[in-house]
Amino acid sequence: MPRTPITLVLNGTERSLFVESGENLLDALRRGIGDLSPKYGCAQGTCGTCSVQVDGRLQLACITLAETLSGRSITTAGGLAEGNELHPLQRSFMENFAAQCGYCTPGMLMAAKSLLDRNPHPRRQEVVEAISGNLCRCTGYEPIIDAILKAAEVMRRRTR
Amino acid sequence: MSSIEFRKELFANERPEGLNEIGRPTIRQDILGHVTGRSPFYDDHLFDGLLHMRCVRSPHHHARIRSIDFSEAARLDGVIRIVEPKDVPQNLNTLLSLINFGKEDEPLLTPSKVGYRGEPVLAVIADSERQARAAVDAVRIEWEVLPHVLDVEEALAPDAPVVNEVYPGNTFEYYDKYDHQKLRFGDVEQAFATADRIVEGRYRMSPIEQAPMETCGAIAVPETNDRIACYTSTQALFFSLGTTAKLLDMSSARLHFVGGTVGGGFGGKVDSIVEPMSVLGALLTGAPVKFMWDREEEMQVGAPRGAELWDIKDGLDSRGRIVARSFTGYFDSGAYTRLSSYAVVKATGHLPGPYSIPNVASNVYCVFTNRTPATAMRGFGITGVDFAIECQMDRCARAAGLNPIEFRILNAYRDGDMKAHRRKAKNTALIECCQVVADKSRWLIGSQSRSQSSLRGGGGERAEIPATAIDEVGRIGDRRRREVPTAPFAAGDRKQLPAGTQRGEETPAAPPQNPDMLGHLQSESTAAADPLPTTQSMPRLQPPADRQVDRQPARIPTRDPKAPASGTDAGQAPTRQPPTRRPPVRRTSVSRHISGFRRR
Amino acid sequence: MALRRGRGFACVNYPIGMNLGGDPSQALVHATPDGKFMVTLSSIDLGQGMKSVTRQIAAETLGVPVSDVYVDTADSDTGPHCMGSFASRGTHRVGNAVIRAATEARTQLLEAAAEELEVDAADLEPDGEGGIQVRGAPQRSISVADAAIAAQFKQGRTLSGRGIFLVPPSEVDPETGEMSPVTCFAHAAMAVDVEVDDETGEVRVVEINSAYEVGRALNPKLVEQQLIGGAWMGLSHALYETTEPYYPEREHLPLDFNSYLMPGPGNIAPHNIAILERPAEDAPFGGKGPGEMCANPVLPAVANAVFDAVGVRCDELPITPEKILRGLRSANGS
Amino acid sequence: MITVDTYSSLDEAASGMDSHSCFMGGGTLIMRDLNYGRQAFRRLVRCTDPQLRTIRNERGRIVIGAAATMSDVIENRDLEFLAPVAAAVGGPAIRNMATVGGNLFAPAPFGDFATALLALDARIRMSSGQETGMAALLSSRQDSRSIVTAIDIAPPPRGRFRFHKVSRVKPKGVSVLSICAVLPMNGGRLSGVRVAFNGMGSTPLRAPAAEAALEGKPLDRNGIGPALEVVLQDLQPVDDELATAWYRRTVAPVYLRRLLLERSRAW
Repeated sequence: MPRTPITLVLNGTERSLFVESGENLLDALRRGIGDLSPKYGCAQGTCGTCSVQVDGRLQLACITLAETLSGRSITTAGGLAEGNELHPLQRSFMENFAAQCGYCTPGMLMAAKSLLDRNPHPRRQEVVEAISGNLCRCTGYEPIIDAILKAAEVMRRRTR
Repeated sequence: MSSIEFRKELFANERPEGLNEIGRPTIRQDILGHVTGRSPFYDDHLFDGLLHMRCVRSPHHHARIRSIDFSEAARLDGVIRIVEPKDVPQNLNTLLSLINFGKEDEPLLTPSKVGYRGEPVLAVIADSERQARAAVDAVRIEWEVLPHVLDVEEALAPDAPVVNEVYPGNTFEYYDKYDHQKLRFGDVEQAFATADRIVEGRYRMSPIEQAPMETCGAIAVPETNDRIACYTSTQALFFSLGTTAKLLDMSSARLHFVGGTVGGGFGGKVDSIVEPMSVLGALLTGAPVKFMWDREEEMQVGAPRGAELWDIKDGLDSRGRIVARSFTGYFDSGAYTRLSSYAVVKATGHLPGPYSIPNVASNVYCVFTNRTPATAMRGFGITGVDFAIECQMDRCARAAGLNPIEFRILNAYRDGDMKAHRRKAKNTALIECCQVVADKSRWLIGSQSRSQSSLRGGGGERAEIPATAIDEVGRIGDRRRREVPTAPFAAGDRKQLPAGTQRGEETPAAPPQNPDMLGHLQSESTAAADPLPTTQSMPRLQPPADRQVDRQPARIPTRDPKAPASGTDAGQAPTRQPPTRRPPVRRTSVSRHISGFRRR
Repeated sequence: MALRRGRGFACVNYPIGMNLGGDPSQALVHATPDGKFMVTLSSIDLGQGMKSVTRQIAAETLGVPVSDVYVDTADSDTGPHCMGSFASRGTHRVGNAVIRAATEARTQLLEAAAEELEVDAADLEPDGEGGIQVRGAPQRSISVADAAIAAQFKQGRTLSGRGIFLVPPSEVDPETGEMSPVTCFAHAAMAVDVEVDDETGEVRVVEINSAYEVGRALNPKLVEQQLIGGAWMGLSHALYETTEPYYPEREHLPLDFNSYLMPGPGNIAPHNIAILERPAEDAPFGGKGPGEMCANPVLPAVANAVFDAVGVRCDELPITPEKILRGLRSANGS
Repeated sequence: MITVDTYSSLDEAASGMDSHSCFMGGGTLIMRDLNYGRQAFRRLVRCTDPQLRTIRNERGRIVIGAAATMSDVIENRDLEFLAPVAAAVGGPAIRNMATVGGNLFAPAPFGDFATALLALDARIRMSSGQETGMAALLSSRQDSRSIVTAIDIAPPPRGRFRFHKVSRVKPKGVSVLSICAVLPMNGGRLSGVRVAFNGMGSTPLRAPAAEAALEGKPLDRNGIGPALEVVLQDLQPVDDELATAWYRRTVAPVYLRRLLLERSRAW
């Protein structure tokens, strides 16, 4: 099995690893590096549980070819908190009961972060659009939408 | 946006307040793990040298295996082991054998004849998932395709293909006697004959996937001390452990199951297939083995909520009271039993819905067809028939010319009513729910409906068990010999059971085994049964000065358990029974895999 | 072309726990050296909140703050048997087992405290904030931590408890179906307002109004989670989901979430919920599990609303635009 | 066994293609096949040439590099008219990955963007230096070994491009069907109409009979009537997981009418 050495930046830290030919980023992150925050949901690109940012843009790790990522910067939900300081989105999901089984939560947080990175003043419809590629089987989405809107508010207050 | 309100004024006197932690919106214990992506789901345990297991599956609905050639697959790069049916020590099981219900009817890996598309016949263990997939593709199987049956009614025809040889009539067999579950209460035929109008409907629900975001899976890892650890997505840890021990014919003491943090289940993670598969893999290879379903397998070979078909016939009197209701129900179990046999009984206990109807009958069938076996899902045994009942109620309301909410309230069950399964209703609240929704949705109902209460008007005549028509139609095997009608009494046979016939009684919970476990707070139930509680605050612990004395129930804050409580049988409240009154339990045929009780 | 409005109603009850009983759950509770409490279960948290609700039940029963209790789920080496997380049995069965285990531990705790305070244990009560005091004389008190330390390091006493809850198994009469299915039932009623496009058969759910009777909302936010999310799933079952779109024919089977349809965040409707609480006598603090029944009234209520809107009875789930359109066509004779 | 060959120039990539190769754009569909072990190729060929991703205005025509993503399209001012189409592809993550070139090869129910390009009469530039039309590309796309390098379109007259996607799941769901129409007007009458459907056959399809029926007609209820009568002639929908052919045939004229009249509010 051909293996390719790659070096990428994961949540701000340079990491080097070997990836198998054809391996997807999800497997590389989880088994190659040990960042377990992106989850396997379908390996089809249809559910969003493996959402990560590549160079600041939302992508699905399960359909991203790992060996193409040398030199790229990856952000996962595992890197959202700074030490013990949770990201406002994480705090908002906690306080607003926006997770039940928690399996979609890391991907959902990355989708939400990708929205707020570009748009600190999202309207509800924009939040709906932003999480539309991320499925949740437990919550009915509404608590998630509310939590993202509340986090945006907190973040706006903080930067003021 | 959505809103939520608490209607605290309703049933307020049954609900003592003054609790510290109960009723608080405390944040979830697991939430920090969820938002940091660090909650330990089964697949979040990493093992060096993890092997991957995948199944070779039938492409046919119904077929016999003529030959299998896996020589090429076995030679492929990274392939460690081909697992065959003969590698499974006890390769026949039925899930509910753990409570001794039903016959062994399903192999873990099928050796000779498959009953559904996707049925596993062989497994491959390889270094990587990709290699396992390649090996699966390289297995050559010669099939003899057999005629199949996919429709529940066609499956009951005398000449239908036999789906599962263990049940040659294509139905589960109840109590070694009937090919269906019966419910008989009163005399529906007589009541239909005198009813003002008859309303009939036929309702169907197609199979539904539980679709948890985390697919089913397990990782089995050889531990020291000759044990196997199994990290699993199961919804039922010991159920899966017991099933694994049984199929692999190994002591449960050698199994260490770890789970408890699961990415959604909705009923689809009870079936206990991934656990024995992965443990078998670990036993055969001595290495950690993962067996998980990809999303396609989760969708199509993971058991769905099965399809249901219901025929309902109602008789109404001139005032809009339902005087008789008859059901014929079919649960499409797919090729094997799994849990559908249980759903049929659960559904039967649920009939005729939350209504007080003096004459009820049903025949419900667990039918085998050549499709993916069905299993539990959220609302198991109830969701489908509730759909049928409530659509039927809408039809009836329109036939009776009544507002649909008023029609429900008119027919609603109340405290003290006798239900069709011959137990009294208690703690009911259907009427209040209807009234509150009428308010919230501004759906006008009349003052008559508005003044009704679950607490009043039940019992009395409505608590009586009527004389009941019964029959012995549908004995096991009859349908293979000739066409037998499926609906209750359609074959004409009838016998009479006298009014008041009741063979058992309410089965309350077993009391605490030790007075120290007897709840100071469970006097909640005192208030629940007592319409006039003497204290509004929560009675507090009255711990014993002398623990020997405390074995007397008198110290427990309660009222006389034999006192009647507003037409209900709440006097049998289990938590207030003295330990000596523990009801006898017949312990026949206890499963050694999990203590269970024979139900056949 | 017209968008036609309609409203439908449905109400249900739901049995709590495994049908016919025979489904025990056990719990173990023990104190750490300084009087925090561990609850050990083999029960599963699927997202329904097993860990959280049993934690609150244990804290309430023990009389200590919830922050001093931790629930450990699902290790078969340490957690005693539980039948599993299904049949709405978690809160009822496991909750009761936890009450019993926590009650036994509490009894030990109060006896240890009584020995330290030189009073009768019967006169003591925990204050819910980490202290134990003499009833009516709160100045005479000891912290749970000190009582626990004294018990375990001075008195030689464990602060632990065992609990099991079992509705014993019962049988069914084959001739009449007589049985004791369960000991308590939850209830719900619902009105759904829809808008149906009579040219395409598309259904939009406009609003849901519901009432759910849950015995007691042990944690109102967890109940809310179940009801909002469960009603979403009911909506999904009503209008979207099936693994076999041409049932009973097995053709065109969905294999992914592109073709296995579920409502997206743009399909959700406002859901106004009223929660009613009529405690069940044998349920933990009266609480009934709302996790399954929350989905059930949605399916028929939507079907009835569609009929109200366009006069088409969709008696086969899911209610697809196609079924509605075919119904409309056959009604029009075209 | 899969190998991945990455080239920095298009020429190299093109010469690297052989009968066992597959060119990978955004990978949103190829990776899925790869994950499920059902790829029909042994080599994946990639090209990192940044030229391939540019969107530029060439003398009034717009040339979209094949590797431009849906997000690139949405963010490009020259392509405002195509933004609603690109925004209807997948969710945000997919749009950051899926490429314009890839969409040309996406089987039904995907291919909404390709449908728009069909309606816009796009010219497809190939690595061989040849140019081809959309219809020709779609009919031979399975065996194409040449690499699509860019898509060349003439922007439609302002406000004369319309798109509607019928999807049950909102806001992100795959198409039951979708319709794109270019509706130029000349003196109050339609002239040079192009209408294309997705989900009404194995590839995106033009509806020439409907186009002809619209030619010279005013864009009103009477004017479009004949087109609605004949639109099904050119469509070959099939049953699939999402809907039957019957349903698609029944609603296609309805949605076409609504698309054509959407701004006149005639419906």
